[in-house]
Amino acid sequence: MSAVLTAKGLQKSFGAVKAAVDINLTFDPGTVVSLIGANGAGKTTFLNMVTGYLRPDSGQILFGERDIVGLKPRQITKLGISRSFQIPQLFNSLSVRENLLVAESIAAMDDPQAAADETLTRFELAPYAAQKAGLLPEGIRKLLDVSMALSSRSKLLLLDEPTSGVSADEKFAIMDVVMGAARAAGVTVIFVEHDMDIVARFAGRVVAFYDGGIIADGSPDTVLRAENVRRYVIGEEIPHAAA
Amino acid sequence: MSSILPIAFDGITYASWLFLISAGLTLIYGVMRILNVAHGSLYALGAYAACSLAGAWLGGGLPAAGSFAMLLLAALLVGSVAGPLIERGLLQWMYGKDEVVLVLITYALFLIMEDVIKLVWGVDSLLLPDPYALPGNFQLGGLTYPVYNVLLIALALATGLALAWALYRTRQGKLLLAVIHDRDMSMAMGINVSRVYLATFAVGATLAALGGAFTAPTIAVTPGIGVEVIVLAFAVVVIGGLGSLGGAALGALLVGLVRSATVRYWPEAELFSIYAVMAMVLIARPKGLFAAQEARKI
Amino acid sequence: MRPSLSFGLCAALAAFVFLLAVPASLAQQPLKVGIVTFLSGPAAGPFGVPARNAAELTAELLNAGTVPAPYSQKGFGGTPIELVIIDEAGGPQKQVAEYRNLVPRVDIVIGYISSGDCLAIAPVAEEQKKLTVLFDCGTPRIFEDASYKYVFRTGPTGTMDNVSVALYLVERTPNVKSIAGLNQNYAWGQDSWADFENAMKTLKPGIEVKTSQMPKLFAGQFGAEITTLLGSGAEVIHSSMWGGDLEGLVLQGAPRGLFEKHKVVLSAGEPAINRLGTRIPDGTILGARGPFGPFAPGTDLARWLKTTYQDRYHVPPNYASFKMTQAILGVKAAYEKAKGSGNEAPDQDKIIAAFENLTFEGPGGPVKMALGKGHQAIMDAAVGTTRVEGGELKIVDIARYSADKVNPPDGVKSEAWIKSGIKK
Amino acid sequence: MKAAIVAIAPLVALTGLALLSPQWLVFMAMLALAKGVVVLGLLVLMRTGLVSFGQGLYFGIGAYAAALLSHHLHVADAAVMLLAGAAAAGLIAALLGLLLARYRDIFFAMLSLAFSMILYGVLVKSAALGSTDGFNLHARTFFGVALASGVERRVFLIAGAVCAVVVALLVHRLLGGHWGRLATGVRDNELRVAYLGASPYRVVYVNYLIAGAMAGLGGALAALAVGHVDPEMTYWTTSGEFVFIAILGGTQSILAPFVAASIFEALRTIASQYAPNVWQMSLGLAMLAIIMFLPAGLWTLAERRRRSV
Repeated sequence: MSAVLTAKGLQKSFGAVKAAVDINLTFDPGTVVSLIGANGAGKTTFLNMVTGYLRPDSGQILFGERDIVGLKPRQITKLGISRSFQIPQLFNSLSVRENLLVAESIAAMDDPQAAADETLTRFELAPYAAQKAGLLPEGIRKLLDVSMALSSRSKLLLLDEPTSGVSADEKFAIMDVVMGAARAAGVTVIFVEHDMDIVARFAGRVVAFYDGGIIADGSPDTVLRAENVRRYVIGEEIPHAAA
Repeated sequence: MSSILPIAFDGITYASWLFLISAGLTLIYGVMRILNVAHGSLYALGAYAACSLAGAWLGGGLPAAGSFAMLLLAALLVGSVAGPLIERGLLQWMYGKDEVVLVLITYALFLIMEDVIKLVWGVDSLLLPDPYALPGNFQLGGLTYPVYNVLLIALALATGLALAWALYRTRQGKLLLAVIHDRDMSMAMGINVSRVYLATFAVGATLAALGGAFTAPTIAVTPGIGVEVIVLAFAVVVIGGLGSLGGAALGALLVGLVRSATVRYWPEAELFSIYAVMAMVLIARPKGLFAAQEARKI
Repeated sequence: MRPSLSFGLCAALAAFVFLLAVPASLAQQPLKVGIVTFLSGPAAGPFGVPARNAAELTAELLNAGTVPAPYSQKGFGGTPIELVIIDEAGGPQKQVAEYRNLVPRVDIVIGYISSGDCLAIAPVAEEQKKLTVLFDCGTPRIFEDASYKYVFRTGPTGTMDNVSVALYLVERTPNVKSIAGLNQNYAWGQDSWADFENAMKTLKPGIEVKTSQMPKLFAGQFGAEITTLLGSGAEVIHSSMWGGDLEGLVLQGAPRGLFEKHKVVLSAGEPAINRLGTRIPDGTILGARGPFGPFAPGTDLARWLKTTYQDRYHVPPNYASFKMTQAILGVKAAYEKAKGSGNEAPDQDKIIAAFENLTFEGPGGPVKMALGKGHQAIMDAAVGTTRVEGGELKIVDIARYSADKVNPPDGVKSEAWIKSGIKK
Repeated sequence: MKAAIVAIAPLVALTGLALLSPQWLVFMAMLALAKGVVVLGLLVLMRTGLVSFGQGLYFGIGAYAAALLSHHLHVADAAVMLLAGAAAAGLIAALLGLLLARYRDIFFAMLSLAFSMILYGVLVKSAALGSTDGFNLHARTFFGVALASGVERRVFLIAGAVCAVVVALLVHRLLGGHWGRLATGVRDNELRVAYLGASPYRVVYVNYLIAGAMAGLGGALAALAVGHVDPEMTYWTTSGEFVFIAILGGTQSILAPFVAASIFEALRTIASQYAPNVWQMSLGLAMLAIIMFLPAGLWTLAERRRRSV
């Protein structure tokens, strides 16, 4: 079974700050991988490079067999990589249903209306269907953001802090819905997360970032117990503080 | 070669004038996000006020040199009366509207002020040639120039430096810069936005009126002079980068020099040289010369 | 997107506003004369308002019956006239709209300073079958490119201005070798310069054109242009500027020696006399677009206009005032000729028939409707030179050119006529 | 279907107007119709969040294309002129759009203004086109049928009304469906559009093209109505007028531009007739009042009424 996504020797720096130092990663189909690390460790930079928002200074990103470095976000999305955002990116003046209709229509579904209704049900968004996206509570915005990403029928779904800004008691419920939908769609999931309980519960593999590099990679059990991870990622000196 | 000097001097003179009228426009836009079409009317108001004040001064047989003080006074008067009147009386009710709507509001204001000026001063041109002739002439590259042009350049320089000092060296100025750079943040930090807006608009209006007052002696002050000015000032400000004082200076210089060279070497193109410059600058630098390119964080 | 009930409401609102715009119905008692002239914008001061003033003065004095012979009969043939004045500002598209609104409200339209407006209005006048008299605009294209039944122009074309100043210039300085131009960059400035340049080339073959500067209309500031002219070495500088631009040119050019180093010809300079007075340097050649203002003949009619206008408005009437009065008197002459000794008001066709090829006396002297199949006036031209005497600006060395010397024969286009030798 | 029925009502009304009303009203209605088409195009563009202060460019191109056909090529068919106006403007929009579709906000507005002013400069410099005086045009046939003078404008008004209704229905269809939502998406959040796999650039480009072609059609209609073209049509004040009419009408309905354009024309006429010395001030005050009391345009009125019913 060949990898969905392979990163080879990715380098990226912003002035003096090194945001990616020789990143080499391989993701297998059907897996759920969590990227952890402190703020500025390079997780989002990695997502941004994979989705074409940033161009690596050097290195290769292979989606399947194809090198996607230099492609635009739109082209990468068309190939089958979609993403959600730390701050949900929605069409605020459109209703929830219309947001999904835009997504389904771009994804060229035969019947966007039916597809939108299906997504509404799957993500438990139906009660909000007629509300303007700009007026939704944060948790629902997060869900809508992910549901739009999934509706482009991608093979690889990248989620940037799917539970940030959501109250603690909602987090698991939201992740259950998201992961359920992802599993049903059969996509590979890579998600950035700060909440280690969520990571432990949903990830099959964890990659820990520190200062632009990878300091640990493996099953949740091993990685979350590794000493450097506990020190630099979960460490007491840097408590969970999502910006 | 002998033509280089005159071209440069004419260009710089024109640039000084452009800078005076664009500085206020860019300041108002930077702080208030209003592209003020009525800026041209304030310019015209300054010119008319200057004609009345300096005309009365000279008509009263007072020393001619004092007419320069009258020009300055006219600008300050317009800035401190008309500016706050417009801001308090009209604009403050409109904040928060779309930028395009704000442009239309100032356009309506411009239409109203055109007729107000006509009702007050009539349609005949006003002339104020004495301050222009007073400082005499000098020779440059074999050609005669009025010293007044040098005064105009000095005024623009002094205004620019004073503005830069006020913006970067005083507390109030730094507050303005803070509003220009991040409005939401500065509001959150408790800056009194209403006062900042009032002050900004008054200063901007004074600058427009200053441009008008010191142009008045060189031209015939007629209805419609504000219309001609406003699009020029827009172009300069857009070339320089909206909200940037240095940008306005550079934009004015660029436009002034290009125009003066065009007049000399390719007079047919004078009419659209400035728009060609604007289009080219925007094509090369989509947000103008001095605009900060903000990366969006996602 | 839900066009429904709301449409009805808005349509009703639109209809209501439209109804407001419906012209008041006509009471046929006094003859209603629509007057269109600039009341706002840069052309209001030098032309529009002096023309409106002249219209109001002339109408009032005509109704009072105090205008000298042959216009001493009250109103038009005894019927009083009433003016409906509208603003010419806003461009041809707006003017066509305003004209169409004006037509049902008036019997005759007199107006239009801008050539663009005249060109646009003429075919509409024809379509509306409304007698329309253009009083000031200069472009010869109106009757050269088309012919009209309902449109007349009582002011001479711009061709004559530039041909006459060229003749004057060549007579005064026969050895002139080079010219340069400074004209506003719009149709009037471009046409004036072309006529002058062509006339000079015809009169002095081999004359050198040093530069043709065309600053933007209403730019007001001409520093760079003056620099270029000063450096051009041209003997003569021609300018057809008017209004604020002309005044600015004199204010900015005089201190820099523009008028000392060069012979300056201001083909439409007359209205600036009242504004600038002795600031116009000595030796400047001035035209007045006809025998108007200081060039007016010593007739009773000219004296009447000068004194009554001066008394009321405290400035002398300029050429725009003369031309407006001339237009009203021309219509009066045609109206009364059509009416004859009868008692009945003549219909429009009769007035038109009387107007065609009419010769009438204006405040500037005889006006012959000789071109454009009898619809376009020609007049004598006059050119003079400024001189400051005893603190006053005088026009001296005035030369007069008879109308047929400075206008093409009927049916010949101005441009071709100038290029082919300025001959009958 | 409902839209089609709603569209027929104004068509019938305008046809009635064309046949029965006095000449000056026919003219005003036609001018309002021409401007309405331009403004409707502007609304298509505004759906993507962009406002052009240079629609005068295409208005002028459309008018000059129609007029040049009549004047230089002696094509005097109104239908051909209208098509030519829309096509010429669309062609130029297709070119300039490649560049302009990259720009946003005030920079888009100013760059489009710059292009319209460059055309203005070129036209003013073109002595062969009459410079600022412009030139006259005359349409003598419509689809090959000769028109008697006096009747022609009534025919043009009906033709204009048919054009406007067809265009309005097309726009209604376009904006009512996926494309309209996508354009709104571009206005709200381009990043999301790109990350859904669509190109915001393309959306803006296509809408710009549509707006340009419609402005060209409007320009040709206006040229037919006025019978004269001149560079003023491309001047920034003309473009500003279109933006004002768009704001006046609001963006809620495809009928709004036409109603707003009629009211604007009427307002201006009333002001010039009853206050010739202060018509600019009257217009300015009216504009301020509308912006202040009807913040969402005239449709505020309709909405208020609907709510109160």
